[in-house]
Amino acid sequence: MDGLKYLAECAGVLPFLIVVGTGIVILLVDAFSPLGRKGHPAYLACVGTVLALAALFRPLPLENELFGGMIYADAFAVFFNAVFLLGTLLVVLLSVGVLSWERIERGEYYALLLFSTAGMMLMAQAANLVMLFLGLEIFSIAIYVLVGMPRHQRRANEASLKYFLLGAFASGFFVYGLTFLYGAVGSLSMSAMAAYLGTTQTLFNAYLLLGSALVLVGFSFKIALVPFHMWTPDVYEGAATPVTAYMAVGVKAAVFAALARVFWLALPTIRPHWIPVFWVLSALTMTVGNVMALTQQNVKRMLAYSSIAHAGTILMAVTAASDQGLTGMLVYLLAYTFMNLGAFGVVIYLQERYGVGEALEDLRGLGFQSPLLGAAMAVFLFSLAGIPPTAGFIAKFFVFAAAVRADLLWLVIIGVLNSVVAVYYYLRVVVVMYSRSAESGWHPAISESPAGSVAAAGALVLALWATLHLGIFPHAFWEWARQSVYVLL
Amino acid sequence: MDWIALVIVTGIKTLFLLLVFLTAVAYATLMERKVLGFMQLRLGPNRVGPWGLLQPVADGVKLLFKEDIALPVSEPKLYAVAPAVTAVAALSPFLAIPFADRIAPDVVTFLGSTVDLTRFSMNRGVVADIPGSVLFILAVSSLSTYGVVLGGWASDNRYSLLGAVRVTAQMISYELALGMAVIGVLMVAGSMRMTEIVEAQARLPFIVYQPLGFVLYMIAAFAETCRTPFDLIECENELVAGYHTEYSSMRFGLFQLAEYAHIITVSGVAVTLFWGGWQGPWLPSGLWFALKTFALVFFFIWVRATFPRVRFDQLMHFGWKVLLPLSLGNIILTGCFLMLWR
Amino acid sequence: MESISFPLLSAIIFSPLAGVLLLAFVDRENRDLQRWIALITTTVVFLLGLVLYGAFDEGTAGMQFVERHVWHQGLGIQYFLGVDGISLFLMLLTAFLGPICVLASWTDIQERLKEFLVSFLVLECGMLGVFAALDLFLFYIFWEVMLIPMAMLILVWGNPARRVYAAVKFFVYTMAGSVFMLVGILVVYFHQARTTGIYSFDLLQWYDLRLPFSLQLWLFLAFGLAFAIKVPMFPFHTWLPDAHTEAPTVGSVILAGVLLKMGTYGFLRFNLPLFPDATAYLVPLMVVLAIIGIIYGAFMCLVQKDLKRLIAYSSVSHLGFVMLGIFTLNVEGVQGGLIQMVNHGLSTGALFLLVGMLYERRHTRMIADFGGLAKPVPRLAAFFMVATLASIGLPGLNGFVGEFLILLGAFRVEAYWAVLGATGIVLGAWYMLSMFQRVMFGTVTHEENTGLSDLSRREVGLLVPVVLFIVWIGIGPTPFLQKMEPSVRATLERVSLPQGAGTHRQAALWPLSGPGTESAGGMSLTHPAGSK
Amino acid sequence: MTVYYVPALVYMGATIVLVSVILLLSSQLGRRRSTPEKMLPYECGVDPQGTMAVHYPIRFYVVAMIFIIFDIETVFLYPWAVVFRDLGWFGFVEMFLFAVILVIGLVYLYRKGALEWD
Amino acid sequence: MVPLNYYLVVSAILFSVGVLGVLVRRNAIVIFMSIELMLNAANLSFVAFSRFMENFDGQLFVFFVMVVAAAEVTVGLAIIVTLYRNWRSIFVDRIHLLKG
Repeated sequence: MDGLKYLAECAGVLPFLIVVGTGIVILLVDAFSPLGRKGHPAYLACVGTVLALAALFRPLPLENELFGGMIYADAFAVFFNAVFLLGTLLVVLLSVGVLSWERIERGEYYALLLFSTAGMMLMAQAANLVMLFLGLEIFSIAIYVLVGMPRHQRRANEASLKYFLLGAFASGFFVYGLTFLYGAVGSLSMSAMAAYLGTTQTLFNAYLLLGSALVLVGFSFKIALVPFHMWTPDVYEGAATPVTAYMAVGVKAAVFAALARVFWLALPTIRPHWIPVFWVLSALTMTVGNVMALTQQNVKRMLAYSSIAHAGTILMAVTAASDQGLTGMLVYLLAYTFMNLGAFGVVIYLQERYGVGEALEDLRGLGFQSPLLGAAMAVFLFSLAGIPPTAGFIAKFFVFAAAVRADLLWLVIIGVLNSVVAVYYYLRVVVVMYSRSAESGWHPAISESPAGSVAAAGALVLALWATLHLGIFPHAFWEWARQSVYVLL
Repeated sequence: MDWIALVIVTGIKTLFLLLVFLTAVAYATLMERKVLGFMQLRLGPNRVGPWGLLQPVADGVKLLFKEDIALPVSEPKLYAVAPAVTAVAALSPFLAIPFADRIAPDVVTFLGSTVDLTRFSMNRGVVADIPGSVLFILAVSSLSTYGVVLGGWASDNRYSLLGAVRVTAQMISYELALGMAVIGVLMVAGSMRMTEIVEAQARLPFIVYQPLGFVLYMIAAFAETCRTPFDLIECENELVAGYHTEYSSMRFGLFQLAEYAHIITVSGVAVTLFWGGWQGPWLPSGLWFALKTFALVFFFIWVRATFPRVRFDQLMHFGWKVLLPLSLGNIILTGCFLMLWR
Repeated sequence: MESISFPLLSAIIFSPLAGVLLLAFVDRENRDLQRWIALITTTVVFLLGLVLYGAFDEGTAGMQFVERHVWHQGLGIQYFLGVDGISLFLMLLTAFLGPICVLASWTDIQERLKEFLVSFLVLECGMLGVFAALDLFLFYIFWEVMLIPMAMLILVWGNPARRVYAAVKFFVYTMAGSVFMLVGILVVYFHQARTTGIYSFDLLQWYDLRLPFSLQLWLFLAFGLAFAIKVPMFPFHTWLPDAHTEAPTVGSVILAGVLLKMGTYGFLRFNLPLFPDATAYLVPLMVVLAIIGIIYGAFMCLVQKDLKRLIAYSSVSHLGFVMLGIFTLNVEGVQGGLIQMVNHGLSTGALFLLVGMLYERRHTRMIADFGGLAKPVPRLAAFFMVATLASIGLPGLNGFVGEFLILLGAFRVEAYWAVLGATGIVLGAWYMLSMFQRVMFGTVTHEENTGLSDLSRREVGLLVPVVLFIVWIGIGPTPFLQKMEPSVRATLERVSLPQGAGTHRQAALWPLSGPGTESAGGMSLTHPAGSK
Repeated sequence: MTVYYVPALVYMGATIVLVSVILLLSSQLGRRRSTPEKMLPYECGVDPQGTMAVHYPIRFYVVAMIFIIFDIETVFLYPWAVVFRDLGWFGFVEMFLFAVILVIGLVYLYRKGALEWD
Repeated sequence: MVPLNYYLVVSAILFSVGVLGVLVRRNAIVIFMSIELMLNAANLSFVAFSRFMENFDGQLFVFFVMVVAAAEVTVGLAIIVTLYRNWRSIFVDRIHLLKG
């Protein structure tokens, strides 16, 4: 009886279990394969991710809350899990070839990748703030390590230290905020908090505000909202490129999922107090991110600042505080996953094939040297800039639409001005790609890893297809996001 | 009223226990030298008092009068306080070990009012009947590592530092096994309170249920107390005297005191957890406890006379690759048995 | 006209993409085949455009050849195409310039030919789509789609020295305008949803909205910024000379011929009917800017040393005329503006083509490097003459019709507008003729110019149709005007609906109360003086 | 609950007093006669050379890290062990899985050579 | 019984000291210890709230926080050690390869 229920609940988190299990299997396979003949953990990781993706689309259990109110198994979680898993799949594919270039141990790399994905999944389906914290830490800790994996590179060391110290700092704020929420409500279960807030008005209100403020600070660090963004460019630049891509996409999605859950499910009555703060954060983040991105000479660094700016745009959707806003946020995150991974993917592909690609100058002439790659990069960049008919445009459109609808006209105008700034620096990359090359910057392939190239190319094709498909036929995705959002309302 | 009674009762118990404990520590040194001498076919101390019985007193007095060399170290405060930390941490755990059954009537009349001594276990043979006392003992006794590390590090001496680093590695490696070996007992007893664990052994001591647990515990305890065969931190031929190379006078004495106090403490814990504590027929409960503890201390000395010292890599391998998996296995095994036997 | 089941408009718009698809399969080395494919594709587009012209019913003001499919159910986004008398000619102009541009680039573009043709065809698709889209969302997508290939044309095939600067400037300027338009679109969209409950981007439905005045004003500015940059109106014109000068010939032709019309078309299609009160209120501002543009552009032309730059500034001037015509808000002015759009496309297009041909021969565009060209290249000089005169507005050529109508319309509103506008014509004659004289007449001052070869048959072949149209419109504009008239009248009726000007002018110019505020009356508190 | 800790504090206070007294006595009773040789670190009679900052092997750090993880796992084992009988099979299986994961971690460390000392 | 606020004040002081430590100190290990101090401040208020409300969830959460802190310690030490091996320093103001 008890056991059956337990099994059923395990089935409720099947994708999560698959991901964790695959991670463990990879660890063991890696540990037991002889030194000279390493297995192919990438294949395992792919299989695991695809299996988990497939398992996502099983019918949801009738009961939403599993494990005594610790885990939600709802459509919102499914959407985000899909985002994480797709992101992970792409990152795994992109990583195949480049790891040897970065001198990273393979088995651990993929295992950590999967563990951090599991953490993100946990975060998206946490029904209790402690679970949420656990998810946050699982993926954070895995990523601290991933960032530092090229351990012979000084800059990776530095990036890893910075990310670690600031990440742990953010965790401190987050946990301290949780204590006050707990003190105010007497529970950290989201449904209990919502129920309590629904009935009680004033008791411990200061605790609630303080708690949510600290929690917000913790989140802000993780998604690099200005003024909590200082670590981002350094860390993004220092980490191995696939890890950077993964951070930009996965962490952002996970934390935004948590943000939505906390401020919609757990603290619905507190949310209005925070809207002005979101407003300011969003405006600041967009502006600073975009302005700083203007002068960057390193593509990774530029994408780091652009990722800050995108976080600001997504926060605009949160500020809109409506079902359209949340839908827009979901679509944006999905689109961002594809287009950003695509852009990073091109850099990764270049690094793998030619050993260059980070500096803006490395891209000079790419559009002619390798027309398809150049075209793909251009599409991704235009998508990031929000130009139709790409996913980025649709996403930005939904977000702006929701903000206009919520009468955030000035915020939208700030956002619009920022889009123009953003266009400038994305375009700068395109300009460089389509300028005549000095011919000297291009070396022949330095690492021949056929499997790696094929995998990376596959990932790029997938990302390209998704970017365009989402841009031209957004309806299905929009509908999906809209239905996923309903559980929060 | 209760409060006054509690303080008074505790004061009496504390004085008594410290007296007995310090005497036991002092004579443990003598016992070690005597027993080792006996096993190595020599006499051991035999000049001070009959059969050398006053030797510990003489040692103490000598240490007191020795010069306390104030080295020009970079961290003089840490250097000075390290032995005290170790000594306090070694002496303290005993307060949670029940050394006898009831030692006072349930109710006494005191200054004209009736005091219920069963409250807060005042009538029991234990200083503090802390709930979760097993955890308390593990926690406090491992504090002594801090003293060792600080002393070794603050000495500004290479041997001391190496000794301290080694002792840390050794301590933490075996602390895991020690902690896990105890878990089997907790599962059987269903409690973390020493007094309750002892009472749960009224029928059979837990050694019957936990033979593997006891073996694991003893091995880990040898390592924790840095006794042969795991006394690498002070192996003279490598590290002079390890972490206390630079200590002299009573500061050195406190380290010594801590070592023997530690031996007696782990023996007392082993007795409480595995051998029924003060339980036993015919004799008074306190005597049973003392006898059992004495036997285990003897065992410690016996082992020192028997076994050679292991190498450091052997030590670490054994701790991580043998002891830790075994103690995990012990937990699972215990669980299986308990579930099936229920 | 729903009875025409063949999706003619879609066919026209997406034929270029079919060409792109074909090009994708052609071997990179097979250059002639690529050119032929592009030529045939654009010709097919033009032929389809002729079919469109033939089937167009000139008796009605409504949308014709309508195609309407649901694209995105929940958000009310449709795939909604249609043409009326306003967009018809712009589509035709676009389709007409297509093959001409391909021919013009036949020898000009040598490197990265395939990419060039692909960009061009995508651009054509975007331009055609902009004119036919009747769903604002769709419109915006086409609007942005054409941005990228145009920027690429400048960036990759432009003049090496400053093409990056020019391309980025072009891109950022246009983008800046269009994002504001996007916000404007969203505001209208949600205003409609709030007042009527309907989520829709359908332009025809939006026509029936009666937005509050303060909202109209801000929306007019938001849309207007996008269009004004595109036109380009003074003071948003600074990207134009750079873009024109640095672009390859084809880029300049397309830019001048079609892209600039997007702005004026946008004013006519969106700003006027959607925000009639604001239009009425802002007429003085727009007209002043238009007139400044006319005169400023003309004066700038007088001092240019670079032929292309000169023509670019003349575009500023000419488009100023178009704007003036549109904001006269009467049939003559608007029709004149409309026909002037086509005229400008033809004559300036021709001028750019000719300058391009000169550049191909001499690799310079400096006026000072030429002189006396009429002798070595008489045919080129002749065509140049026709184009110049058309640009000036000589009676009998197309420019005259447009400018005359515009001035007529302006005169009917305010006489001095017409006077100022006429100054522009005089100045135009001055700078154009002096340029022509300096380039073509006199003695050959530079040795290199003596040996120039005259126009080839291909070049003649591509110029002749342009000249034919120039003359045709100049002599017999009636069929064109007839087809335009119903639509123009319908548009103007919307502008002059009774509720219009005056009543709401006192309203505050503050948008934050935005879509939610239904009455402008509440806002008038901030400007109590205005209510008198 | 906390009252049980009062005796513990008394006892520990007494030990601290005791230790302090011993140290005080020794410092008062012992003679002090300082010589330069006494002040040097003891290295079996040889004068010490170079810096005292010794670099010891990275393995010590590795051991410390592994310890922290496993030590924290025992934190979960203790409460579980006490209420083990009340939890029934469910609790047992749960902790079994927990232990299995621990063992996997240990096996991984073993295979990766994190526990090797030579 | 000691009032709740006493605990909270102590925990707030601990937390502030931790934050200040992170912001002011330059030694990576000290920064790191300051962060641990922040986590422990959180633990303290968890336990205080838990006792005050006689709701044991809070004490349970402390376990999780401790586990997380331990995991962070592990990873953090590893990172700092690796860093030291390459940089020969653990002072964060001397570690600046990456810059705008």
